[in-house]
Amino acid sequence: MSGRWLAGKVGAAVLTLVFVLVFNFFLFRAVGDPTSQLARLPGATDEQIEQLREDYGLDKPLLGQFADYVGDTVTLDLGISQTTREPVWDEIVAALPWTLLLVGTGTLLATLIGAWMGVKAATHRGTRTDDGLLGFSLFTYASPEYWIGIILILVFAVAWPIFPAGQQVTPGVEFASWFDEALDVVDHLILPMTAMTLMLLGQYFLIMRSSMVDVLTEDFITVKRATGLSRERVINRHAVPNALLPLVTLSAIQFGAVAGGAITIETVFSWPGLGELSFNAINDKDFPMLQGTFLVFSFGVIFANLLADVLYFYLDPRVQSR
Amino acid sequence: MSKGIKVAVTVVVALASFALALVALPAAAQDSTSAAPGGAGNVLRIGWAQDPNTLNPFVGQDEEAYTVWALNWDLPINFSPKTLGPAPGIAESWEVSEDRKTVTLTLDPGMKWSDGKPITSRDVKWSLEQLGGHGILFAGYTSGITRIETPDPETVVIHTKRPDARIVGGLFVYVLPEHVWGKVPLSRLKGQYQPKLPLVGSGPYVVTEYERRKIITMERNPNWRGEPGPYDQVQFIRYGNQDAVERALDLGEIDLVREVESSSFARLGEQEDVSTRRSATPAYTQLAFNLCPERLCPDAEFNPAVQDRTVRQAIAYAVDREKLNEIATRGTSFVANGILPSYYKAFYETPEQTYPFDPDLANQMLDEAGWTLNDDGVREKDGETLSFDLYVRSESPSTVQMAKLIAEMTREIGVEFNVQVVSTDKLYDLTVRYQDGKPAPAFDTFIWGWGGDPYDPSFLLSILTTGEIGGSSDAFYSNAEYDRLYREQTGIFDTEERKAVIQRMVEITQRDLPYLVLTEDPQLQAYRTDEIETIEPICPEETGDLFCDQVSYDGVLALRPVAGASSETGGGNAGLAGLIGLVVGFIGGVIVTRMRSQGRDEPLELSE
Amino acid sequence: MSPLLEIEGLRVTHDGKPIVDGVDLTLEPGEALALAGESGCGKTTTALATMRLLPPSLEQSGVITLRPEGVAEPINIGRRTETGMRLVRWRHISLVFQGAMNSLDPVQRVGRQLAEAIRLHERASSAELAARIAELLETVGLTAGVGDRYPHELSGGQRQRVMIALALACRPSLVIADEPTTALDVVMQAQVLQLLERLREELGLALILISHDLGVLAETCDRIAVMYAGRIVEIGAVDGVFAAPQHPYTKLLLDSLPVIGDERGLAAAIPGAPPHPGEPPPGCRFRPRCPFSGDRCDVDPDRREVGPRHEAACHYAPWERWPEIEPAAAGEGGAA
Amino acid sequence: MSGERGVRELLLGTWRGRFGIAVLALTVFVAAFGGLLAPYDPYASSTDVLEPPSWSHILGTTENGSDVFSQLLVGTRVSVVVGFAAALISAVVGSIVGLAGGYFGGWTDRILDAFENWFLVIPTLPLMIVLARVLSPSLTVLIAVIGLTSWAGTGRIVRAQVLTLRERPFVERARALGAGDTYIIRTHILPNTLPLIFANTVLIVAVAILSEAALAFLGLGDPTRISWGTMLENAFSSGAPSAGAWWYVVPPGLCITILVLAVSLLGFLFEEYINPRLREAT
Repeated sequence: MSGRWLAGKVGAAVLTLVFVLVFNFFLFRAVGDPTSQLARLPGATDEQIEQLREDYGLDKPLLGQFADYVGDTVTLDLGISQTTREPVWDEIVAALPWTLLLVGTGTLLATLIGAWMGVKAATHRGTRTDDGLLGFSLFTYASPEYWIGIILILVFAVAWPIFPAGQQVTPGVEFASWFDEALDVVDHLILPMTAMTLMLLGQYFLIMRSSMVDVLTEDFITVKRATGLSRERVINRHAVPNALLPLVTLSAIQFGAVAGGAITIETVFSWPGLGELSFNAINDKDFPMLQGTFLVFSFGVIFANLLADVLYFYLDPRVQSR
Repeated sequence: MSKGIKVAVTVVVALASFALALVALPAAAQDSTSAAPGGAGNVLRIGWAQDPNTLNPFVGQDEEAYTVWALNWDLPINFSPKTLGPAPGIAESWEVSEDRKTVTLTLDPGMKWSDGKPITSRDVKWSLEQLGGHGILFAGYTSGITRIETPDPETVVIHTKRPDARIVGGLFVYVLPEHVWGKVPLSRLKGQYQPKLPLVGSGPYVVTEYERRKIITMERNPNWRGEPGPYDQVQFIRYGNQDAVERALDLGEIDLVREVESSSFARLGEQEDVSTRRSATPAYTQLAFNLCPERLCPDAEFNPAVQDRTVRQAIAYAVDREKLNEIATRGTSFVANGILPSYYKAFYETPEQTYPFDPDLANQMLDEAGWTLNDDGVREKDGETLSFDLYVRSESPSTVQMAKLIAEMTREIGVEFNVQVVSTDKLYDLTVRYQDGKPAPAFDTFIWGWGGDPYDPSFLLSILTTGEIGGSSDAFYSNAEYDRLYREQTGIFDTEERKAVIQRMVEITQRDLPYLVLTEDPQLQAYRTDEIETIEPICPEETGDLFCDQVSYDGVLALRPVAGASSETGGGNAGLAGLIGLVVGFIGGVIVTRMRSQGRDEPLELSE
Repeated sequence: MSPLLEIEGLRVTHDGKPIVDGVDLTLEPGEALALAGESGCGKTTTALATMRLLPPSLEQSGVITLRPEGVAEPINIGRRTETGMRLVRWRHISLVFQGAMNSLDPVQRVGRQLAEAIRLHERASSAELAARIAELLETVGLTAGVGDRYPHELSGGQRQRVMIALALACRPSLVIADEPTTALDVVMQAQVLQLLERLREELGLALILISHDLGVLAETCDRIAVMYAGRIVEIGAVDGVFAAPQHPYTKLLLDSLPVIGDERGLAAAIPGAPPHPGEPPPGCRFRPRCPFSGDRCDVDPDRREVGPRHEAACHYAPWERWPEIEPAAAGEGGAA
Repeated sequence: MSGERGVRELLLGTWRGRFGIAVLALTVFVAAFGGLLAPYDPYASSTDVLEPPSWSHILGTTENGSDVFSQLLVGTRVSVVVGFAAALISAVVGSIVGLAGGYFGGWTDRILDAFENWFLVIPTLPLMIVLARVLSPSLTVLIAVIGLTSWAGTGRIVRAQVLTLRERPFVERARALGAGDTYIIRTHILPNTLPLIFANTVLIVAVAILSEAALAFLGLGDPTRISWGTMLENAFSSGAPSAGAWWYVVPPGLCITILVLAVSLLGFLFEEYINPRLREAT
């Protein structure tokens, strides 16, 4: 039974991916015909345009083009960037670790802090602690993450310059050891990571809080207390694990927002990841690159969703027997 | 656990976290200083917002790439920033034949590439033919060349169709080492070829490290023929956005910013340890009129009154260019007089007709031409009204501002401009519109700009030739005399003689006004005075008011580091250290309070 | 012999408004006391107050004394610290909660939850612990393998048996069972009740059984206390009370007995809704719904002895004979 | 539900409702008349560049010497127009898809559901970026792009609601009496789904406002109009943060935050109103 549940999830993810491929193909085929870019250059001759069409395989019938496209994509050939002339995939591979670092640490921190705050607020419901945490997270929930990023720069890199506000390492520095370099990366990571964390924090907090409030009204909490467990232990051992379950599923919805945040936050902090790659592609109208980053973002989000499902599967015994 | 043990553990944890915080703080702070740039004081750090997308000159198109190439490679004949004339480059000397159709270059036999291989005539021939023939940015310069001969390794003979002054005055094609580039098939050179590092070169510095979107490091070329450069390394550090670049300069992370926003130019100038420099460039911003003649553009869409010369001249008198410069660009630009920027000192002279601000004269001219004011205060004649669309690009706030100011100014003479703010793409589409294979521009007027070649004005002058209609021309101006003079000047090798011809061209355009050139664009630089002693006025020698960093390495070679300046990175890891301390302290604190509160916890909220 | 549990003047208030308004109770060791009444009359609150498990928004006052066997000093529950209370809970008093569905942590295996409770109060090696758990599960009629299951893998009856096993884990002297059978079907109900009765006899437990279902209580308990609007209105031996109820409320509840376990049926039997204990009507709290009320009911009656070990809070008690009433008209008469 | 009175109580009886209504009313007013209230031409530049707040410029000036306050007032319109128009599109598309899927079931439902799923999973901002870049930005494009990428949530909720409504006795009765699909949808399904659509749409407004700002910040806003997002873009790209020009950076972001907060709070309130179970949880 459980195997089928998992297979269903994987199947759905694959189907979504196929959708992405089809969409990507038609969108960029319909509007982003690379020859339309070249044709606007006054110097281009018909011959050159024809050559270009051939290079891009645009002279083939649509179905053939699609087959080519799928084949290329599956073999990780995402085309050549129009600006850097490097294979799009190579650029993405170089940028991906940085995005994963930013998104990973940001999400992790947001989950931990958000969950912790949610627990605090739920166990202090109606008090000033609760109001304060609620107000704070509603504010971060409503404010644009790149704005928070700029404010962070304004405060911690300009008014009180204690953190670098751009790049991932101090440029042009030869480090004595990998540890120094790691420390330097951490130094650069802090502000963008904080922005990412603050962006996600509100939602995680709200989810955790209401989930925790729900769990605390459950009978088993009373029973656990009645067995003589301390308040903290009931919260930590029984209430939190149960309240975390909805957090796992609901946070999957957040992955799309994470991808969006990666783009804006990386732009603000010139963080050399996928987001900045997309931002440059927007400005340079580098369609192969835009297409590639979109594909990778979509894949990442779909994969993360699947991961959340699997995680939920392992966390909640109730699902396993379904 | 007994109470005694708990207390003991609490104390130990608290002490340990406190100690850790103390250790982490200075340790982290120290790490940053020990990790400061290698060879302090001997690195020139230049910051920019964007870096070149590629170092391959066959496909590269960025302005930034030129800056790197110019340090890495010589031209066949260089440009002397000091005298603004030709100077020895790859060629030690050159000779122009009697009929001026053949130029013979003589190379220094001892010259070597940075990898030790000799620089020969084969390199020059290959570069002119391949890079000059196929490089996106370089093809234009070699169009006049018919044949290149290399009788021996030290001699290159260049034959041209017609006399072409650009061979000596502006052959802007880098000479690449054929033994490296010649091995790569052309299709790859024009495709995704990325040159190997170090980038074998002939200039004072060669690229040894290129991390895209991060840093370009150039080191001294051991085989450089001149005085060794003042710096061991030149680094170009990319910051992703202008804001970060300027902040890096503030913090002393970099020594020099090549290009500063006009909005922050004044502010940076007031900064401690920062100095700014404003220099002229071969670029201008113009108000362009649609002059496309009926026979060339039967389907063009515009208000025909725009093709009335008197109207254009009146507009020119009514526009206060000083004021435009003062307000729209906050005085950072230069007021322009005609289509030849004053940057080209060798050829420039203030034209006779400069259209000084004189709205009364403008009104009088229009009155005399029979344009009468209607009820709306706009002049009209024979059913035509002096009401024009004025397109500006939203990406350029300063030109948007100029457009509005112009509209205000010309209201005084009964000429109406409807300012249309559009995207660059949109304006491009309006100007290069085609119908049935013929140009069909759909605009009355617009404001945009052009940038010329650093030491030869031919490109800027070519824009208004009839031949460029369907090419670069966006005013669609056509004047036989102008075209003839343009061809003539390209064949004149003598500067004074050529200057006279160019002057006549300028006067023609000042009379016909296809463009009313508004301002000449500046290059705004900022540098740290505690790192760089001075930026010597070498371009040209006496005044140093030109920007030629892109064309020549002399700009960098003329810089002098401040003695004993350390390239200390501002900020350091102080914040990180503090944060570590804070986190450790916090965790310690939580543990302590938690242990203490074990005894008295409150009942959990439970519902019935 | 002194009573095992003694509750004197228990009051629970929320924002100053009482929810439980002066409850007095005693319970002998090994005795089974039934606590009956409609929903919201304060039964569960009383039970939770006994273990000091009320949410912080509720304040409790009054004296609760517990005298478990083998403990020299009586335990004054009201004056214990929270830590002290944790030692009392489950060791001496345990709880079988209503709603068998949600009384166990859904993400932990049953065995682990049992072990947690035992470990909290006793030192036990893993082997001992496993043996104890197996024994406990067998005691309540389950196989030892149930310990490896998650709650959702068990049926409702099994889960309630696990809860009972959990309640017995530390061999307490008092078990409070709050509506232990509500969520179960009739067959299961009977089994669980039989189990409780058997265990009580075998282990000598005292039991407080809370239910609105008088039928359930009659089978299992020795004594019964009937609560109405935050107070005990009648208390006495089950036989006595069932044979001759001395409070109109009890009388009406008993009259509605045939509708077993059906809350709607019960409510329909006594027209009108019970008042909120915080805002009682003037005089006798039951007066608005009482078909037998008279002039004396303007004054709130005290609980007093109306028979041997039988107390009731009604001015007109002891009732020799209950007047005939038309059940349908009862509500109108009372409300008027 | 006690109709009108309940709604009024809901909106004016809680601080959240009062805050939301007040902010929304003020914003709509400024969106309508902001141009008239602005003390300066928001596009007019001057030589007073990045001046801190003063009596003549209460929120200082931009990198072009324009008045920040005036830009803020005029920029309100784009945020409001895009927010509401895009949410409307999203509501219409989401409702149609949800209604069709839920009501007709079968293959219609399966296909629409797959489509919906796809839109739910796909990262929205990257999708918007791709669409906006390909279509080259303008106000209409922004509205369309945001509206057409954010309807999936509405679709999902409407579908679930319609699925339960379809089985209700009054619908079955109507069908038994021979009522047509359009009739049933119009008289039974839609009226019972509308409150849900409405509450959800209010929340989408918040999403749309944030999306417009993000796209504008990335340079994909309507280039001819000032919005809060383009203000932030201009501030950022002109180096205002480095210049310490907080008066240029803080206000647009704060405006976005407050408006989004207000709209979200109203959305939450409506949700609670429709689904009272939520009232307990939060």
